[in-house]
Amino acid sequence: MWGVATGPLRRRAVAQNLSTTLGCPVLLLLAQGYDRPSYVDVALVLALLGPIGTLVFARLLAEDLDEDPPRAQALTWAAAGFAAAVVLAVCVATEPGRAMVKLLVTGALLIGGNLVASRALARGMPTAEERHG
Amino acid sequence: MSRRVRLWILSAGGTGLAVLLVVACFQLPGFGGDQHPYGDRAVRESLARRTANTVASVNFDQRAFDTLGEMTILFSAVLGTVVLLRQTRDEHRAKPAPAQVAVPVRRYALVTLPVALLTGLYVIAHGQLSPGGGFQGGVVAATALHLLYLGADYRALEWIRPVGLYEVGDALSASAYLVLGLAGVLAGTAFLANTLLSYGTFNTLSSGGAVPLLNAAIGMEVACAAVVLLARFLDQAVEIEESGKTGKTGKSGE
Amino acid sequence: MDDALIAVALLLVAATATAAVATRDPVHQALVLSLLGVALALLFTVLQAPDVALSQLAVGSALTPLLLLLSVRKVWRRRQRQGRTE
Amino acid sequence: MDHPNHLLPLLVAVPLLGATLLVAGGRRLPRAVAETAGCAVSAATAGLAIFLVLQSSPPMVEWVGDWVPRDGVSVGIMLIGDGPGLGMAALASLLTLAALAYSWHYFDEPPRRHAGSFPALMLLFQGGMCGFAIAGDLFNAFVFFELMSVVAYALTGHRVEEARAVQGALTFGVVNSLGAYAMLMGIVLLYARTGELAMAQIGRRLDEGGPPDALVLAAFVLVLTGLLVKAAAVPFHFWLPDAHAVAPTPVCMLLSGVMVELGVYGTWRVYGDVFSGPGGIPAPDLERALIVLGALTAVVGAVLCWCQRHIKRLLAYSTVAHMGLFLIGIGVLKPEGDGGVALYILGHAGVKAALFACTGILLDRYGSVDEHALHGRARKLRGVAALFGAGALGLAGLPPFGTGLGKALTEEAAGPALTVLFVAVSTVTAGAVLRVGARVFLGLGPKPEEDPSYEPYETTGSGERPETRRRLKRVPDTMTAVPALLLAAALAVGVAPGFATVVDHSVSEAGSGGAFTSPHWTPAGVLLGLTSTLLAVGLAALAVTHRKGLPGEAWTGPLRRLQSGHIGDYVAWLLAGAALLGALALPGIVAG
Amino acid sequence: MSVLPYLVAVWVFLAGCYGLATSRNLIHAVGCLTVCQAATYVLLIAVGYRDGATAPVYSDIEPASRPVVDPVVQALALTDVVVGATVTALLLALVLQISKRHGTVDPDELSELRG
Repeated sequence: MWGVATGPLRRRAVAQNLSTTLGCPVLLLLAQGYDRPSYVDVALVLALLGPIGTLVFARLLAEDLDEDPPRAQALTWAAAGFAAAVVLAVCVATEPGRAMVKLLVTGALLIGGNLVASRALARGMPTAEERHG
Repeated sequence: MSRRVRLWILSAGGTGLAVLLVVACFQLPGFGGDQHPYGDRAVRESLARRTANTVASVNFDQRAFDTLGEMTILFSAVLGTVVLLRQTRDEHRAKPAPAQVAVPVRRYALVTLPVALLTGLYVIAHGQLSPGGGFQGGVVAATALHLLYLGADYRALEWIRPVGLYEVGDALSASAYLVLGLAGVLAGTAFLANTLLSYGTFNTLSSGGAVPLLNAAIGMEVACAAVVLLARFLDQAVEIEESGKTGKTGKSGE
Repeated sequence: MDDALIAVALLLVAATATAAVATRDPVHQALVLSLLGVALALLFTVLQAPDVALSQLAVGSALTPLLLLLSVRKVWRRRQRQGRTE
Repeated sequence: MDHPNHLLPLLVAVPLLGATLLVAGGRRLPRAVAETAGCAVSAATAGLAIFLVLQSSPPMVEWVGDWVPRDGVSVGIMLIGDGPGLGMAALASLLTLAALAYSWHYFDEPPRRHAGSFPALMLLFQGGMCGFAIAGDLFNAFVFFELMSVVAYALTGHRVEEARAVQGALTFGVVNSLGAYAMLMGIVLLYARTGELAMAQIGRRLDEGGPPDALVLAAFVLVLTGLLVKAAAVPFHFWLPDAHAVAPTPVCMLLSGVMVELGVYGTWRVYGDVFSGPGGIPAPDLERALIVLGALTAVVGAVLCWCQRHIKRLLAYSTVAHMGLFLIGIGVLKPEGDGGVALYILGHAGVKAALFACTGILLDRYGSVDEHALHGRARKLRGVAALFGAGALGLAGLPPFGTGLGKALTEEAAGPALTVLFVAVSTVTAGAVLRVGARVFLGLGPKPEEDPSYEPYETTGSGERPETRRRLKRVPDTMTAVPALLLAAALAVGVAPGFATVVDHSVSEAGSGGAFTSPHWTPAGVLLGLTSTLLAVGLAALAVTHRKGLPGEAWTGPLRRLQSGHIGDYVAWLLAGAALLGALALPGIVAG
Repeated sequence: MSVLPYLVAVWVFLAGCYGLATSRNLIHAVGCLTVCQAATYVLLIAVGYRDGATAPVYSDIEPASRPVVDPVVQALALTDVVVGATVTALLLALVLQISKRHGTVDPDELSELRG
């Protein structure tokens, strides 16, 4: 929250991306804590739309991000790791079946989306070779 | 009037209202209290009509007239935006340059698009069972469509969603909701009455009489409305240029 | 345990809302508003309202920021072109 | 039909269905077919509304979705089909029909594929107003309140090429949305305390809950803030002149004719059903709050109306002034007062819509609504001049007009002190309109010279582009027939024998159920009407002949500077108004 | 604790109004309007909460097995969230047109409607 409110633009964008990456596992833990499997739908939609939100920022703020591309690889990987750990923990807790499939889909979406979004933020929208060329 | 006078009036009005509201908050029944008569009645009625998700039952069965009003607000807001953002005579459409997008992002967009559409439809279909419903599912489906704009470029998006079709879709699904309501009157019972169809068995896809139908109508209406809304905003931001200005349209082609 | 969770979620929402009001630049405000959406979704889930959390997520995470940023782009491009033509 | 109350929801469903089908089909329909379809659906709804009004002697109650209450409680939504509610719905439908007829082939070419968008928006507006008029459920009233507002923002900003139109629409939008959110907070407070959403049940639960406390006061202030923003009471009225100066004329007819009156109607119904019992706000408090706000609104409206050059803003301020009079009429809490206000609203709607129609003709014929620029140029339009003059006299409350009868009844109920205010305000507003009529149509008096030094701070009416594609050489007959019909209707309200008694009877039956007085033309009423008209004519003559502006130009300067067109000011004033409302209604609660 | 949610709702509402009144950019003002809206949702849901209760959705639990929260407020808030977004879009459309016609989005510089 502090990262989004203050500091240069690139730090805010990374903080926004982190907020969705951390929010989804919290929702999963809540679903497990309240013993309500139907709350996983909320986590699924967040896993789906979070990275899309970050892509929106990356896409439309491409120019501003080009000047000083965000360098937050360590933080992103740590968040992705934490999310993976939570998803695995919750999977272990639930018995296999439809719920497990939904959980795996959520986890895959979340981690994939998070990595792609952070790369989009870091490298900006133009394709990689143009950046080096 | 000057900023200082405005700040004075603002602080005076604000503090007066704040005092009133804070005192009222202390008079409110305690947070988490046990006294919810309307809520308990609503749960009883929804279970009687075998709708698993009580919120959907309240939305589409008990207080369906409110949802009719909210749907009409949505419909008129989108119609208003279409009218307000129309292309006036002194503007012309400039074709946006195709944008290049990083390969991983493009792959991610193309993979996530079907999943997102599927999730949207799932949320609409299971509206009267698990958390979700027409409103949420519609927005998710509409956002999924715009992944193409984020993944690819604007022309790809325009190719797969002809705006005119969605405007007609928006209007038709709104009238579908109204016709479902009128069916109640024609059949002799009241407007938006849910007594025509059987309530089916509990916790199945077809339970709850007219609730799934109204849910589907709202879902389609919200999806089309969101697509039309974003289409209008994208047109303004990407395509429509001031013909009056001489400056070139800048490098930021999308 | 529930009360503590609710209190934390409430304070998070209050702080994010104040931050959203305090940031004057629309671009930064769009970022904070998307965070406010996630915070509200958390609060609604803690208050046992998954439907509302779902709709807040659907609207607040992708739709509103996209609209805000498109408006900023349209307004910003006009001023940038005006700046260049004068 | 043995039980017509099942038709109540149709009052809302028919225009909405018409609007959706118009938009769906609007892409292929030629423009004429779209507009005829719009008029047809609007006429059908008006017919349905009038049919239901005639059935409303014992007030009908309809539970949507057949959720009839069991042992006194129900889950569904309640719609009330009584005299005032259905009367307002019928008035809204008739005015929408008149506006649609007036705007026949009126606008320049609509966007290629959206021929049906303007009639559809008008039908949605009508549906929203009818829904609000018959809503018996507080949250349902809020939903239709917001529907009315959203459609009004889109319609006000319809001419996007005009720089003023978009600014006026945004100001209107932001202020009304904030008022709507305040109202929603008030409804939530009431729901938390009583656990009910239907107005009658909330009132009953509040009465069971013992004397009123801070929560009831806060809910009262919040809900009334939303309604008074719509009714343009003083601290909340700033959006109205900005919105009226820019909206297309048919929209102005609707905004001034009936939408603002629905705010007053909402106030009357919410107080009558929810806050009038022992558990609600004590009567003296409400009287003090409404009469103080009403008097302030009337005075500010009248004074600012007098100093305007822009004819549409002048008429807008006269609407604000009349809103003040209506609030006073309701504030006296007497059945005759309510009956008088109902008649006054009906008469005022017809007269004000006709005046706006004539202003629209001026705008399209001469491309300006500035009193000084139009000086003596409209001599050729004999018919329009007669309509404008009749409208101005009607505004003053000349006896045969409905406004005269309504004003007389309300003055009778309001007592001597307020009667002086009534006469003064209607004199000033009617005088201003007569002055404009004299200068524009008859070219009387010297041509007011331009003194650029004086008012850098004023929106003049010049430089407005006509709404039709090019200036109208010949005024189409639809644009003259509609105001004539509206004035005839206003005349009928005053003259038709049984009409006034039926209206008064249904109002007092639905409202506080007081004694049924038979309203008729009392000699005192006629006298008051004549005096205000003569005073108005005198004031206009004085203004036209007198060269240098009018006495009192100096001290209205700061008052006019308040109307700054800046959104931040209006929001600040809205909060200040809410606090003022709370302070006015406080003494009873503290003492009670 | 029993009054904290209501106080937070009031605080967010007043903060949104403060931001709206003192804003120098119309897009920022519309953002503050959405903050005011969020306050109404917080109050709406807080009023319907019941201690130790769960969501009134019976897809995964037995009916009447656990106390449930008030579904009516959730239904009211649910529709309001989506509708609020579209109304914000309408106001943003107006802001776009203002920036096109006035050349600026700073309310102090808008000088058309005065007097």
